[in-house]
Amino acid sequence: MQYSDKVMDHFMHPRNVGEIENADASGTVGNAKCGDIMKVDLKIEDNVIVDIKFKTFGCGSAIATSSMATEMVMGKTVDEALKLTNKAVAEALDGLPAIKMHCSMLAEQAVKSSLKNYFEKTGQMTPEREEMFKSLDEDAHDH
Amino acid sequence: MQYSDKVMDHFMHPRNVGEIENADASGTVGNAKCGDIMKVDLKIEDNVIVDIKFKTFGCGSAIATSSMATEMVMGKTVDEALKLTNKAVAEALDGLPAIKMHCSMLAEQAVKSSLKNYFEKTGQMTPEREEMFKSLDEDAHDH
Amino acid sequence: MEQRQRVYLDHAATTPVHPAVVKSMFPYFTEYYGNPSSFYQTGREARKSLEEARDKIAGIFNADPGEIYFTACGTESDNWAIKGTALSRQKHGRHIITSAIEHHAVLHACEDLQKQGFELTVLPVDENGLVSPESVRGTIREDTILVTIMMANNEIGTLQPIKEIAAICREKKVLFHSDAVQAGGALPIDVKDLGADMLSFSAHKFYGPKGVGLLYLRKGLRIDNLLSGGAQERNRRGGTENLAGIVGMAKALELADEKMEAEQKRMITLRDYLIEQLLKKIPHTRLNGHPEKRLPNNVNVSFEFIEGESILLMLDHYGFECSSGSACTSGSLDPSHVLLAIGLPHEIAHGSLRVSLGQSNTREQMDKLTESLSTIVSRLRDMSPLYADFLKKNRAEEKTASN
Amino acid sequence: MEQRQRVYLDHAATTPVHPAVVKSMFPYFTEYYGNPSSFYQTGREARKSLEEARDKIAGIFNADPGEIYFTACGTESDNWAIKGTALSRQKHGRHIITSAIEHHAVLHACEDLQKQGFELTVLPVDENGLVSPESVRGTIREDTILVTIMMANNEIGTLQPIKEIAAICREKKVLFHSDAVQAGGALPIDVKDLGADMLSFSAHKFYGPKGVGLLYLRKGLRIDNLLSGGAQERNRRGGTENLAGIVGMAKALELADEKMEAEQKRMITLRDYLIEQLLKKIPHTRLNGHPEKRLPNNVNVSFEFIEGESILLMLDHYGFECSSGSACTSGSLDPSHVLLAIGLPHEIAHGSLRVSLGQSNTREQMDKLTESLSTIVSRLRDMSPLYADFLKKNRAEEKTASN
Ligand SMILES: Cc1ncc(COP(=O)(O)O)c(C=O)c1O
Ligand SMILES: Cc1ncc(COP(=O)(O)O)c(C=O)c1O
Repeated sequence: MQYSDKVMDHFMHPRNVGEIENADASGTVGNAKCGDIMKVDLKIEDNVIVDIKFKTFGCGSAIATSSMATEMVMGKTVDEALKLTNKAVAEALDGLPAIKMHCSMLAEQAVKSSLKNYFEKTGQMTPEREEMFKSLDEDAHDH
Repeated sequence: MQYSDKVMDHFMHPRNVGEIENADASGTVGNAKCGDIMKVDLKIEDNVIVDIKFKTFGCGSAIATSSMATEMVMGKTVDEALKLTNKAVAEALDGLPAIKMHCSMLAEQAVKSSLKNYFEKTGQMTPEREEMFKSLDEDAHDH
Repeated sequence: MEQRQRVYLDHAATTPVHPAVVKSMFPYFTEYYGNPSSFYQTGREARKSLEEARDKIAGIFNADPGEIYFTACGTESDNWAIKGTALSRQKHGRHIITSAIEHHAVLHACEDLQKQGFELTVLPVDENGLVSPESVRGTIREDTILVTIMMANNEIGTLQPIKEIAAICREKKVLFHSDAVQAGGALPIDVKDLGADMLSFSAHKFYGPKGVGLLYLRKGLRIDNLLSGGAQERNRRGGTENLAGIVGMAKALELADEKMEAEQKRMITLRDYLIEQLLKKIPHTRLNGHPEKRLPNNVNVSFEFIEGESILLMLDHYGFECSSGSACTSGSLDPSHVLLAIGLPHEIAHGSLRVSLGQSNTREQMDKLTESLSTIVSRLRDMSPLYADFLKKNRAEEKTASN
Repeated sequence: MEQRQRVYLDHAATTPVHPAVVKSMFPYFTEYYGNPSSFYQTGREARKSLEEARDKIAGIFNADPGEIYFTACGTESDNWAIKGTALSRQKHGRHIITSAIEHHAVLHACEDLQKQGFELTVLPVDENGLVSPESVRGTIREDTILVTIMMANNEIGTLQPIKEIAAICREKKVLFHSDAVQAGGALPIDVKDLGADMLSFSAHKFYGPKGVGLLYLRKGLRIDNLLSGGAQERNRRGGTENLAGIVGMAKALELADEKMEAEQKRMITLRDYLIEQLLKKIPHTRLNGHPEKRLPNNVNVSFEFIEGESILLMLDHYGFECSSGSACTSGSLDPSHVLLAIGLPHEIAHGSLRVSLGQSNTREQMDKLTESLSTIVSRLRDMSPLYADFLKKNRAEEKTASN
């Protein structure tokens, strides 16, 4: 198993690590039993993600995908951010070892989970948006 | 498996190879199926072995033990010759590999078989001598 | 990745081959290449070297040469001992006893038999990883045919009371096998004193080559073959002998034996120093495995709130090569069965690190490792939501306490 | 014993390791010593070399890398294929078909299964050692789970019609394994063209190291493990990989493949020359095995009236290292089961000699060998009571005829 240079870079120098005080929304996925937990905090203004931070307990690729996923949605509107896919995260990292693909899944879900929290908190949940979260509960404990 | 120098010497330069025309007695033991046949011819004067020849189909130690056994009884009286043991043959050769001990047995039996033939032909078989041949029939096909 | 001086700290996984061992093997590739079963000179020379290696090894273990059977690895030895015993004894019974912390070579061999209708009892261990001899005694039944308990655990280093267990098995007339792969070359082994019926070893764990091992099989004991074929190994293990490997294994064991006492002392000193430093300098760290009854070269610690692979990855980046207690790297998400067996919660088991020391390691390296680990652990904790939760909880408690 | 130049003529037993192969293995003992399962740099380097070796071998056999499983030897590959298939398929049936001339690694593995309740059909061969594909077809039953027929015989060199047998097995939906140990490196092998489900190989038969082999397992095929343990070889063969050996095997196969055509031609020329000379210069000599469908390097002859070990011993004395068809040297008194299977009477089988040629052998050596054999055979015949009988009988017949 060999990580790409991009993965190593995001692992050794992760972007957006931390917590946001008084975050507008946050979401946590994974559990310690499986060895991966990701927590994402959002600061949102006019439905645009103006700040995002993560904390991750997990392997190298869990940390790298957290870093990459947060970078990819930073500055995006919440609806653009909702389109984030684990495939896109993995590709942006120049790929992940096959046995590590679940980590990119987790990163996608951590971001989505925080967005869900945002929509619910702000009363913006629509049936279309609801649709985007369907996979969330099934997969999050499944990886 | 390693043969002693003595075995190699008797194998490469076997003594008493051949046949005796008009032999006074001869004996053959073993069979081709088992991979060993020994034939011993005797020339006997006044119950003394004045000549002995062998022919052997068999492995290196079969040939070496034939050579040694014939050498050991040459010049002996028939009753002295009857005391030849496979152990003595093997020892005279500085030992044989364990899996080759049956060859020394065969050499003993080849000599005895020829002596038996002599005693029978000359009407000299006594109960005591008979006793010495008891093992012959059992073992000869058993090695 | 930037290249730095590598510090190898995973000698339980494998060891470099000692240069003198390589040298001893060398002539057997191109010069003494004969098949030991062959009749002619080149074959006889090979046979002689083979038996000399066997004699040497037997001497070191206080065994008879006829009790040493060469195999391809520890895994083969384990599978042979276990499956061979089971197949040959199945008329007497089909019950096998093992422990929860065995190497997969033992556990999976036992599970293979389970699928074939054998019954398995997996004994638990205490929090230090010890099997209780009395639990072995209590578990042996009329139909028990084999007890297999490892001598030294490969992850947490715990040494089992093998002699006591062997005595119980002998008393109860049950065969006893011990996987001694981690003990070979590291601890003195006297088979007569030990009393086990079968012992597995693997050369690459003691600076010998990979791909060669051995099974000690007590004299008179007959078990079924695993690898049937030619008449090699007195008809009990077919296959042209890996002569270079066998000669190398004998040499490696000889070298290990010669410096056993001194090296053991040196390892224990280094080990205890590292443990002390880690526990002192890195908070929320715990030692896994027995504090004293452990392999001289084994250190296994858990750093709370963080995950093992990320520790390894950073260590690798800094040039330290260690192993983790998480099986994450092997594609499974389960933490090691050994760490769970000693009662670690999943998240702690995930955050474990094994350092297994070797001949080239120094005290200076232990200092550097401790320093790097300090940094790594803080960095990872700073990223960890579990650590954040812990700190919050702590602060809340402090507040409550100060109120 | 006096020392003369040795001429090695037993390449079917084992071969010297090619110097380039030794060179390729060398770095893996002390430098790239990592465990391929390890996570860090030294482990990743090892993994990379392991997979490169697998890719190289797969390329040569036109297989997928995922179809190549590394083992410790041909014997392990045979035992794994046969026992693994049997255990995994026993619900479908318990009937296995093999041939009378298989290597003991196959025969004894089958017999192990017989003891466990499997049923075995051992197909006869014709006087040239050929198995009839139609007899395979006729023997396959509803409950047949495996056919195992070797590609090239190690004693008499006969090449079996493997492609036809494979096609029949595929048609009948029965798994087909072939012991290709003697064919590896000597004949071009394309697994897709061949159509076998499993193939066994052993490195030391093609100038690679002893103690490493492989099993080709067709994609999608699942059989039980023989050596269960760690996750190595995609969970199908436990045990730390013998990396030096595996790299060496790949190198050896690559070298063999590169010069396959030229070397095959050279071997066949040398082989046929030796056969011709022996038959011409030594009376009462017969060739064993198929005259054309035989391994390029195999010569097997019987000299009537004399015994094989004594031939070998004298040859050894003259510096020629060959093998006999008699199993006398292994402690048994039975002649080879292969020679009996082709219908040789015991006494002829006992007088057989196998010469298996190799890279270093020359035409000049063949001349010298023929010369020495002439002398040896006459000397032994002069000592043989069987030859004396034959001559007497002949003289008697001549007399009768001339009367
Ligand atoms: C045809 C055949 N099969 C299997 C084997 C066994 O190979 P190994 O000795 O490498 O286990 C051999 C050689 O000994 C052989 O010639
Ligand atoms: C305790 C134990 N048993 C068995 C094995 C298996 O040894 P090998 O990899 O040589 O087959 C190992 C090492 O991997 C081990 O540590």
